[in-house]
Amino acid sequence: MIALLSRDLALAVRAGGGFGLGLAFFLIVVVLVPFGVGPDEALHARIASGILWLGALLACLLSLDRIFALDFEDGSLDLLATAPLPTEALVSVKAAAHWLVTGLPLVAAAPVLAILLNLPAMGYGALVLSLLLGTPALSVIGTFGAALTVGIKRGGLLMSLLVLPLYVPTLIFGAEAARRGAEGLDWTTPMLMLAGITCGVIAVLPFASAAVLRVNLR
Amino acid sequence: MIALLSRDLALAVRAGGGFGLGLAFFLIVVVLVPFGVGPDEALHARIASGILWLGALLACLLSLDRIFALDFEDGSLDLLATAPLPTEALVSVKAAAHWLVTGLPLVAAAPVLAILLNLPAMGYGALVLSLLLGTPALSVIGTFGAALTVGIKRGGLLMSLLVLPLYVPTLIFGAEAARRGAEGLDWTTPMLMLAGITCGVIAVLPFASAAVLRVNLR
Amino acid sequence: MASVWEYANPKKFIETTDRILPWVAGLAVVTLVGGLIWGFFFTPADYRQGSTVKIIYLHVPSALMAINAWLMMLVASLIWIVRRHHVSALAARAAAPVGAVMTVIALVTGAIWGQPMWGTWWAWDPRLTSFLILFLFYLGYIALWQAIENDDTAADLTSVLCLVGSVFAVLSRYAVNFWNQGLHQGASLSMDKEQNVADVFWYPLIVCMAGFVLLFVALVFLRTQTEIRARRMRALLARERLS
Amino acid sequence: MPDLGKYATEVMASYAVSLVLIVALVAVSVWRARSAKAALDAVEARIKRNG
Amino acid sequence: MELIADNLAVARGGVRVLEGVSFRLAAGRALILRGPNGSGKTTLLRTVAGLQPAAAGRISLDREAMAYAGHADGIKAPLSVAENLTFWARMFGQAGIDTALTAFDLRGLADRRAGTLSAGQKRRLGLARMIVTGRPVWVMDEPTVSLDASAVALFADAVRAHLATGGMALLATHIDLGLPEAAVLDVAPYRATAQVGDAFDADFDEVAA
Amino acid sequence: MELIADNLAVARGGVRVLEGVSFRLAAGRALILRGPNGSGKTTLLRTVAGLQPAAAGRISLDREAMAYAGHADGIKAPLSVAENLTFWARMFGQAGIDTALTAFDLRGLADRRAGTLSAGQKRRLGLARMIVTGRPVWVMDEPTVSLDASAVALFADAVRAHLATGGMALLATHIDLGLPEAAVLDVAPYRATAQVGDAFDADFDEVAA
Ligand code: HEM
Ligand SMILES: Nc1ncnc2c1ncn2[C@@H]1O[C@H](COP(=O)(O)OP(=O)(O)OP(=O)(O)O)[C@@H](O)[C@H]1O
Ligand SMILES: Nc1ncnc2c1ncn2[C@@H]1O[C@H](COP(=O)(O)OP(=O)(O)OP(=O)(O)O)[C@@H](O)[C@H]1O
Ligand SMILES: [Mg+2]
Ligand SMILES: [Mg+2]
Repeated sequence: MIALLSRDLALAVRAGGGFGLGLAFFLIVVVLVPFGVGPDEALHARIASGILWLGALLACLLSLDRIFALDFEDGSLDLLATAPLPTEALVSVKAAAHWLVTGLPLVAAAPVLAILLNLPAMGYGALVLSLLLGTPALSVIGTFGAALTVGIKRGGLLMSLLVLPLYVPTLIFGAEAARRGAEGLDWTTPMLMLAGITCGVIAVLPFASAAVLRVNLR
Repeated sequence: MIALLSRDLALAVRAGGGFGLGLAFFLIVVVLVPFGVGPDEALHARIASGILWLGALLACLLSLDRIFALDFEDGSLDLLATAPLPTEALVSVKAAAHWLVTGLPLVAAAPVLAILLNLPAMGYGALVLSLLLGTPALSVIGTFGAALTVGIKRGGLLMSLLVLPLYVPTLIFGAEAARRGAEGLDWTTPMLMLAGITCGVIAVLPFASAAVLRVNLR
Repeated sequence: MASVWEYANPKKFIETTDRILPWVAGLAVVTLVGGLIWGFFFTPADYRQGSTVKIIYLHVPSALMAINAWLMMLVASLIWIVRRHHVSALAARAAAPVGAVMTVIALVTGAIWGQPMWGTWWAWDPRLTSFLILFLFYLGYIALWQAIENDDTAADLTSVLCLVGSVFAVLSRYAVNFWNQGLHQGASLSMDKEQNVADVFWYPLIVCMAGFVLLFVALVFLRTQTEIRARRMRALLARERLS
Repeated sequence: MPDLGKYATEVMASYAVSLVLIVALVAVSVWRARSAKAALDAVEARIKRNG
Repeated sequence: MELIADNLAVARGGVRVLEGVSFRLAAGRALILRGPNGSGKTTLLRTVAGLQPAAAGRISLDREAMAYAGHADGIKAPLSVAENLTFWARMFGQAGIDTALTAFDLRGLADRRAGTLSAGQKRRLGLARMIVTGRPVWVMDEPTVSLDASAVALFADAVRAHLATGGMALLATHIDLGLPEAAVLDVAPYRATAQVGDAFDADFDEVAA
Repeated sequence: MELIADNLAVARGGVRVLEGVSFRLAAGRALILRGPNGSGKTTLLRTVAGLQPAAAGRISLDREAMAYAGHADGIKAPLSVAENLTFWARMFGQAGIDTALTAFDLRGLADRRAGTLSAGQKRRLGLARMIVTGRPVWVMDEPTVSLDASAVALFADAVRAHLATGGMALLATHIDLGLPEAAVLDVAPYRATAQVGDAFDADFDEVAA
């Protein structure tokens, strides 16, 4: 398992696909929003936390198809399936690698990008905490979507379609917690719900992902 | 050229990747925005035109890597490069196919999705017109980005990074025209600029794309 | 009486449904047309909502069927996962587009209704929002069926998606409720119906709902037959190619 | 024809859209059912003929 | 240990391609599958390797015993040759990659990015992976494609060394592998004819019968 | 018409692999390239086909005369066999695909989705593409990989038919192609030794000298 994790991390760094680009996409979404909605700063401050969450979610989503597709195309996935490693472990490692490569850097970058959108100062804590709690769920749910579409050439967009409704609860609670933080309200309830979703998803979804992956590799 | 265009359209329809999914992504971005920024409808109305433009842009962007990558991976692109067809024609056909499969459906869907974001009634005309004028530019610029990154495995995110800054002028004028329309202001100037960009880009960029593609195929 | 599982045999299923389909379809047409005519022509306008109340005869039954279709798909998916009866997987596949169309009808009629009532086509009310999410689930489910060639693989994948999707749909409903408290009517189908909807509206509504249910059943029978035949044909053609 | 008052457009539009969708769904289903049956019968007949 | 395939039927794309295939492979022996294009060799190998379920029949060893090498080599272009091999060795819980490097003459290429190898060099890397799996049954689909004569000889030596330690090898090929001692099974006679396509069709035919 | 390579040097990944390669190929003749793995055959063929520039030397015909078939066949899985071929025929302005289908015995597979073909069937489709290009020079890299004996014979016949109409063929292979009449060129002796890598390096050395 450690071998797999370290290989995936090495590949992400080596192929120039990992951190850098997920982050860059996040940055660019955040930068483009003002061009879209116009230069009103009060407006930016109001939508800042929501846009940051949305940007993080999209950046995650876009990197999902790397989780299995590359390994599928070059035959590694067939070989991994015959390796002495339960499929549940395989999908969990893949999700963990995805989070380390995409989710974690996003969490780290969010406060910096928040400046660009004039997020009120008191909102930073809730924003970072909600992203830290929420992005693992995004990676795990995304791994499920990636496992569903692994055999399909360029399944990327189909996967987005399948994954996005699954992201809704996480997004709602995460963005709600961040927004309440930015408005100086109490954010305990949504944050707890978010944590609950993340725990539940981590505990249960890998079994579904593994089942689906086994079907796809049959 | 017609052979190539009709093959690309057939593949888009056949592989289930074409219309449907670009649209679906657009839909989903629009749907998620309210979850991010909260359920305040007056706020939605203010950011609606900007978000719609941004959503269309992202949906375009995500489908860009299909333009060349599939043909590159299975070797078709090498073979196409030796076919009796100038590279300029090749990239133009590819851009046209991309627009037909992605841009046009987005234009058609935008008014429906505008309902979800409570776009003011008077804004519809400007929105649709600006998208109709702007999306061809997105496809042509995107084809340039795709040509730049064609040799790179999973260049998708790198390509986004390269293309997004190129999209900025189109986005600014397009979103500005749509926003002025929604606010009942005069939108002739940004719309003319947008039309100018599109014409210029269609006239000139295919040469750059072709040059870049030739280098990448060397 | 034979076990119900016997009808899981595709041929048997086609034979049986061929016999009952005309009856179900006929009944569906009669109740649906009857209910709608009753509702449209022979009920008064509401004192508050004016004639828009007539929209209820389309809106509520379609909303009801949108949810029930998904539930039916969930049950069929579970049967496929547990007992691997092909007909149930194909029935789930056949039901999805019907459910999606029902969702669209509920959304569109609701949107049209919203214009006079709330002054807006769309509001991010929890019930409306969760319907939109349900629609997305339908889209994803249908797209996944279409994207996969091998029928058994597709059945396996879509049924897991249906399961996971159901859990997340419920979760979304709670999340959305938490996120926004809405404008929409509460449930009017509760026991104390007098409180919500007067009898004049209530009886034709029941007939319409029965009509929608029957229409759904008829369509699912018909479409399941189609799926079975299409699959059978794929198998035959493939076999023929080999020999 | 009942008097629909000032909401005539809304009510008529709802009925029109819904009926169009339902009729389209039914039509597509029936048409697909017919063609699938015809195609399958043709193939089965051909296979029987060819042994 | 012995690999026994008993009355195996294999299917691809929902269609049976081979039926009634039976063979025994004792420890230390190799079996070469032959048959014209499209006869079902790849499908059979994938089934034996446990990558897809058999349509009928059974296989005596489960997939934990098999190492499979198909047309795709599972090589990661950004990693070096040594890194590629080390990864697989660790996944299969084996220690070193030295034997594998030596067996396929990859020492000189160990630090090269795998993406820059020529077709034959890539193939050698793919084959070297079999050694680091430490699995007893090697299941290989056209292993010597793109190999030159000396590399084919290296391959034959590697297979012999594997057999000598009690391993087994099941190979599909159209060309000569330099393994005259291996038994040969022609799959052409096992071409599927029976009318049962899959479980769904079986359900169908049941009532019709 | 004649294909002349004059003192050709070819490079891959910025490193020269072959140097001083010269050959002539008259109309109606075939030339087979041989050489151990990694000797540079693929690089040479891609250069001749005009897919990459030569590091030095020249080629008498330009790439409008060449049809190239490499390891990847450019087959679109969602399209049928006939659709794949028709597309290429139209791209190259040729009329029918009948000859090509017949030459590689693909008639029976014409309506099959190309994605469901076996390795050898795919390869046959890839080779059939050469016929519909209508180009005089066929440049082919290991064309008979995965082909069974009868398909190799079909291939040899197709090449002979092409030569008979005044075409030329340049082939790289490790195995027998069934074309005894073809000339053979071993590339091993042309292995690059000179230290000049590219224009940049040359500039450098100039000043240093
Ligand atoms: C796009 C907008 C709308 C959507 C998606 C929508 C959706 C729904 C749903 C899901 C139900 C629940 C059916 C059930 O639980 O049995 C429902 C019922 C109902 N809706 Fe809407 N609705 C929309 C707009 C409206 C509007 C504007 C009105 C009128 C003011 C309205 C009036 C009703 C009524 C009276 C019911 C029956 C209540 C019940 O039986 O539970 N809806 N709608
Ligand atoms: N979806 C499908 N429908 C029908 N037939 C299929 C499908 N997929 C594969 N086949 C056929 O199954 C057969 C078995 O293919 P397989 O790849 O096992 O052959 P093979 O013996 O490995 O051939 P080769 O020597 O060319 O590699 C082929 O004839 C192929 O055309
Ligand atoms: N980036 C690179 N740096 C150094 N050497 C490289 C690079 N890319 C390729 N090479 C080497 O160039 C040589 C030529 O490769 P080429 O693919 O032309 O060989 P080939 O004769 O076709 O071999 P095969 O018979 O194995 O297909 C190989 O030795 C390869 O390792
Ligand atoms: Mg094979
Ligand atoms: Mg080569």
